[in-house]
Amino acid sequence: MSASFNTFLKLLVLALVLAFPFVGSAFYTELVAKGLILAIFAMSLDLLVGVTGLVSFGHAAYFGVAAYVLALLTPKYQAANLWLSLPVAVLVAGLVALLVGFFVLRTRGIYFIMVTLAFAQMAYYIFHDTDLGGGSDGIYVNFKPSAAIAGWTPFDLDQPKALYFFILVCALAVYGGLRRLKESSFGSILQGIRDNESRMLAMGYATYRYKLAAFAVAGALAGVAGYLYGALYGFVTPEYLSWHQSGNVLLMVILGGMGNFGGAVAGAFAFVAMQEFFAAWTKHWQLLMGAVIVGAVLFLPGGISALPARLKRKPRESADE
Amino acid sequence: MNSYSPKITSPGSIWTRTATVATALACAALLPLGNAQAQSGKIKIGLMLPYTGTYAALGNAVTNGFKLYVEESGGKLGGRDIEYFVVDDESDPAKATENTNKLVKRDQVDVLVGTVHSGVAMGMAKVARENNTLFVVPNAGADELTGPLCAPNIFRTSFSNWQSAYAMGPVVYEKRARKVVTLTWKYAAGKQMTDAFAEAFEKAGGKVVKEMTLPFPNVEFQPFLTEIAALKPDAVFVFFAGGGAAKFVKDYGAAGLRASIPLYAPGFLTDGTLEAMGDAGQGLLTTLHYADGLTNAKDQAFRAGYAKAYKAAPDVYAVQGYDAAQLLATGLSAVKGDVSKRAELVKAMEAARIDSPRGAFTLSKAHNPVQDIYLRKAEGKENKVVSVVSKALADPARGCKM
Amino acid sequence: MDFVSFLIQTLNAVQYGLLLFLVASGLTLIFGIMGVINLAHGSFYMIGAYLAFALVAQTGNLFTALLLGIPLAALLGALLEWALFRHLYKRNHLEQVLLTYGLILVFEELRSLALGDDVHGVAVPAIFSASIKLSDTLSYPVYRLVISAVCVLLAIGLYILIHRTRIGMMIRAGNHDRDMVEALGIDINRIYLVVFALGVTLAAFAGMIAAPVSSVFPGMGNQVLILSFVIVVIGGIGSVWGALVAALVIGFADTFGKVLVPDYAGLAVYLVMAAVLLWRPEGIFKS
Amino acid sequence: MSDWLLEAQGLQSFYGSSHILHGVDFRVGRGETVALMGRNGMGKTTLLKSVIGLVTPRGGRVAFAGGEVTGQPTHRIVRRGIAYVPEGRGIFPNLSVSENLRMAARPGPGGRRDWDFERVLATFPRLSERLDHGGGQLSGGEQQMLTIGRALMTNPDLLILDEATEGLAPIIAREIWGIVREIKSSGIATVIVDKNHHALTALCDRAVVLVKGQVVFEGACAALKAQPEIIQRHLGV
Amino acid sequence: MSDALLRAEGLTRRFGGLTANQDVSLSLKRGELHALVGPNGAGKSTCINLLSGDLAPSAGRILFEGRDITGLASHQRSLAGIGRSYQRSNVFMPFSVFENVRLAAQSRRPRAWRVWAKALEDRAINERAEAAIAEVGLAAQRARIVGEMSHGERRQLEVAMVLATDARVLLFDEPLAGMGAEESMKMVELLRRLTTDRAILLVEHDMDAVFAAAQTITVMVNGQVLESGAPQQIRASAAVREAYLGDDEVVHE
Repeated sequence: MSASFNTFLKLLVLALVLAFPFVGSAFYTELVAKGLILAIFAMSLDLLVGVTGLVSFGHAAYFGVAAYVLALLTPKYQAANLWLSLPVAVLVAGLVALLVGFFVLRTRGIYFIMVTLAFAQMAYYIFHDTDLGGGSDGIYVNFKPSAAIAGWTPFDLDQPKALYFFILVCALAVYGGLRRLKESSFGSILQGIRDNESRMLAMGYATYRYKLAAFAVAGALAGVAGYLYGALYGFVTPEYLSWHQSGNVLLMVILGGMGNFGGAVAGAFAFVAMQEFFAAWTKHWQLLMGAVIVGAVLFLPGGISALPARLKRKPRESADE
Repeated sequence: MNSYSPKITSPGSIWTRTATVATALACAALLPLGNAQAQSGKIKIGLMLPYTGTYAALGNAVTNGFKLYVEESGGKLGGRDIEYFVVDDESDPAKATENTNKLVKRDQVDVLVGTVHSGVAMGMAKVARENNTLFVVPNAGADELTGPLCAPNIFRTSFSNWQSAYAMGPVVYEKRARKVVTLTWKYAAGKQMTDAFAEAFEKAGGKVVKEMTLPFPNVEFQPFLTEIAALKPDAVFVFFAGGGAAKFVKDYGAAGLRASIPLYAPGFLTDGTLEAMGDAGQGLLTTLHYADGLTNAKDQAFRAGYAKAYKAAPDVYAVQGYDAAQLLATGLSAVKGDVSKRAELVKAMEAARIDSPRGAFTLSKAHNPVQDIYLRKAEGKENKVVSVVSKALADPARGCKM
Repeated sequence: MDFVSFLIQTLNAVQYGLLLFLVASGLTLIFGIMGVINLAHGSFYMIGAYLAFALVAQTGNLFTALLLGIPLAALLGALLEWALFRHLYKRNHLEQVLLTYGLILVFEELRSLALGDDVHGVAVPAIFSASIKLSDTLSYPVYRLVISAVCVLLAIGLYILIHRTRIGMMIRAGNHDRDMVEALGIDINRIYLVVFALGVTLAAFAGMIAAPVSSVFPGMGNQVLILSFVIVVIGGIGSVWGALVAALVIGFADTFGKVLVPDYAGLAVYLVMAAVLLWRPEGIFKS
Repeated sequence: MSDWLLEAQGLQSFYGSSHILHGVDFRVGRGETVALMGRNGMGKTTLLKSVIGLVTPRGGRVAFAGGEVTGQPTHRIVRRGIAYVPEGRGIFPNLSVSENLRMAARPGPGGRRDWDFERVLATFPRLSERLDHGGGQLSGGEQQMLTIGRALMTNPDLLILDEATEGLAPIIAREIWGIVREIKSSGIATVIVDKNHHALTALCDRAVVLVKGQVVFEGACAALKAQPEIIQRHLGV
Repeated sequence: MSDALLRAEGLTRRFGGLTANQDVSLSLKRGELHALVGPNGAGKSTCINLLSGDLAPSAGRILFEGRDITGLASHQRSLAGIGRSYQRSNVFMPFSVFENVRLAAQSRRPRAWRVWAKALEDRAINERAEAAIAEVGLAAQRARIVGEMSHGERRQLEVAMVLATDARVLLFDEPLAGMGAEESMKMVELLRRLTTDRAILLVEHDMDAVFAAAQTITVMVNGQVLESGAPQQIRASAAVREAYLGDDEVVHE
């Protein structure tokens, strides 16, 4: 019953997000789209933090770089081609991650956390302090990417619903792909590295290579999120690369529960919903946000996805009989 | 981290279930809000300003000024009641379009008012242009807002960066300075200010010998002070604001430079920071479109009213908020509160002559105030007016195609 | 750059480096010795500065303010350790990052509620308000030199505390094996309480004595936070000398970066950090 | 009150979810040397940890020197006069030899100061040659001497030695046994766990044998030696 | 020389001023269980780490099947056919027995990069893992989570993991440590069985086990080889008795 119930739940969620643009207002449709994008972002980080055991505190760099690629590829009075700009943005984000990973993966633990932060800060200052991409004021993407293929346009991203569903498809693809990846040989190697890297080395795995691959893949997927974010809001600023952004996505992953991408999705949505509700409620909403975070750490180890097991530990034991 | 590691062989049903439930709940929770805002007879005004972080004080002052005028008008503009929708923009450009969308798309406000941070204001302008929402800027000085980004629905009641710095050029020249060094944070506002100053100063015949910048929001000025001391210019022109401004002025004084090299700046250097500067700030000359000690009746009434309502002295930000409400009132009165008559409303606003506490001003073609710029001198906690250095100064509105 | 300017810039670099060390010293204790990643460290710095402002406003004297502020900060630290951090020692770094991230928001809002959002200044104490003439145009404020001296004294004091006193031995031992320290009859909880309170006090103290030169403003904690981490990490976690050296390195990178490559000054600090860690992945003085 | 120095009754302890101790009674008299025996995994270490509170028993009570200590934090229990040398030695590798010793120094119950830095060094002359070495740089035997020396610095009434000679070469082990003898003769009560039953029974006054978390034998060591079948059945190869 | 699977010649390793291994030479033959004994700190673990590639020697060279492998990193040596276990159990605690061994087996296959196929569907690897599990006698436990198993079972698992990598040279660092007598017996039995077509280097303190199982014993003291030969030869050596075994009588008394 458990497996079918899960499938049922997943289908329910799917139905809900599919139906949302037809029931919710434009603003909330956009908000759910934002949630989906952040979910992609959080899932990409979860591949590093939850699956491979690499705590990156600079993941926003790849998100931001891809957004900038979109902005720079979009001509001033014309739309960029989706089928060109999306792959390029993702590729660039992945390559930047590959380059950064080449250096940072030589360090471990706390040092790894800090060096990833250092590289992200460098990327931040490159966009913040130079004229590339409009400096601290950011840069506009005045036109949403066009999906035209040789004159034929299958869908128009200027239509909010089309954009929404495009984002949804991306999110589902990333979710499915990452689930599959986790269960592949590659995925089990990553999990082995998370649990005991020295043992993996002793068994003949060149772990550095696998970590680097995971780092680049995570960077590229963060790039997918960054690209979509830039397209959705039409505005790119260096703040996309800031350490707050890196902190927020880490927050989503931990809040949701690590190592299984569904947790990252839940974390992203919980984060968006919390921001929305608290800010609507009071001027001092950050106080509530902070208090919730502190409370979550103290009383909710393991994140949202560990919640029901904690809540109904006893009934579950008897139910399993 | 290992304590979290899920067991590779476990079916993982619990997390999946919860994650799904959580996602579903989050989605579902957002649904009912979709149509929550019913139509009312009130004019909906969206205030998007910083209420947390570095610029919170400025956001509060703008809000107070705006609400003060509305209160003075009996809580109505153009004969209709007002309903406020307030969003904290956190001075975070990354959230600018999204936060603006909250007001424009969720709350469907009739007028958008904001904000302090230029980057955020640019994001707001973009959304306002796309949705053709009436937008009034009560502070952000980015030249673009009434330059390349100008639009019939975008108005500003504050200043352009160009205005406040340009006026300082001739002043410095007249003080017999020929060689000047500029220093500012390396971001757009800083560059616009120092460029405008250089434009005016070099037109007058002086020369900017070095333009120095430091990364925003770094406040370690010592290396620059050492360099200034070595360069020995006739004067220094800077742009800083807030905490950084207070620290710079103190450091400048402590390095002994105040005695030998005069310091000039746009008024943001000394607005709201004089108390923090202490003695170091005394006597500083700055240019701005508002000053303490103005003699016009409007200002006196405004100050009295503000002090009564908020138990505090108003500042330039409060004035700008107040004028934003005045400008709106002019437009709304012309259409008797019917916001659907957009063309008439805009026309009335364009033609408005605002009786501001700063002195009356009109709007340029690009919707930026054409206003007097004062030279002010810091005395005590006030920036006392010295003279009007630029009468009815209009921003050149470069790049505006309106 | 002529030679005199170079010397003065070197002085600037050293002085800035020492100031950074002062801010980072509390972090060295909490992060380096106790192994807790405390993102709220910058908030304690901010709280210290606002305490100095509020207390000077009441008492009119920075020394009295310090006298009152230091115990207050220690009390705050002890309270936080007791209520929150105590539960974090055995958790992983991620949860520490998360909890202290939440605390940043809480402290910033509480500060706003209690003291408002205005920029404030604190007067330099009269006896240190003089300046020393360095060149015909430039002089150096005595108070900055006083801060430098305090920083050096503090570095020495911290070194002695950690490496020469019994409580220092217990702290280091506890960092390695808490249970064994307990089994030797030492109340490790109380030691951690003291160390944490000390770390918070150091951060707040840094904020207090820096207040007269830096002014007091919202968000000031975030500016020093990342830099403090950079310093502790470059220096080698848990090493007081390492933090001191790293702070000086950063001081030089920042000062000369601004002078020589102004367009990339923002990058300079992080370039140095990345370079150091690639050269020595566990910091200059790994312990 | 009883005359026992340490008296534990009916201890029930768990390790995670597995039930390790099933109602163990364990006593040590003043100045007595007790051998705690049993194969691996029978609960010896858990019993010792339960006594000093490093494992919190879910049932039973512990009294030391006439005072109830059940449920108290470890540091408070041991301050009544217990020193614990854990399996694997538990030295602090990041502290020097002399720091390892000095950090633990304290007067014993009633302010007794029989053992101080000098006396410990006199007992372990090898350590005095390496005072400035980091604890991690010592050989296994030296580490064991350091932990015993550190334990003595607390002037205990009871010394607990878990796996006193594990991993040590016989020649070093012999040296350790000599030291244990010396400690015994100084009047400190000891509880010793060790694989070397010959050495242990040659030394102890009383023995307790644990099997699967229960006491299967308690009695004089002489009696145990006289019953080789017990050793064979519960401890033997 | 040709019958030696693994040969170490003149291995020296210095840590700062300390020489942990000095001029150590050993050879491991197929079908031989070679025990490396010596007092704590004699350099046995360093020696194993040098052979497995976890440490690089300061001097000397290592030959595997006649090929110089001194420059290979640990994972390359593992791929070449040298497997090791660690002094402390070094397994993947949250994984099942099967998953642990499967991961080890998978390391022999180049398909590690396949990111699309489900790992659990690779039959060849699964079979190899099952075989290794059966060989060490853990078949009944294959689905258990390692974190919940006993110490002895984990050590068995480690052996299975080494076997799953098809290693021809097995380096075991104190596999009996912390085991009860019965478990030790079973492990010694297992080691004997494994020796038939492999070479095993065993570092161990349990002298009874060493003398019962080993064909060759090498005694190290202070980082150097003191004596190497058949068990009888070692037992008879006065130098070994003096340095290592000591005189047991004082203890027996």
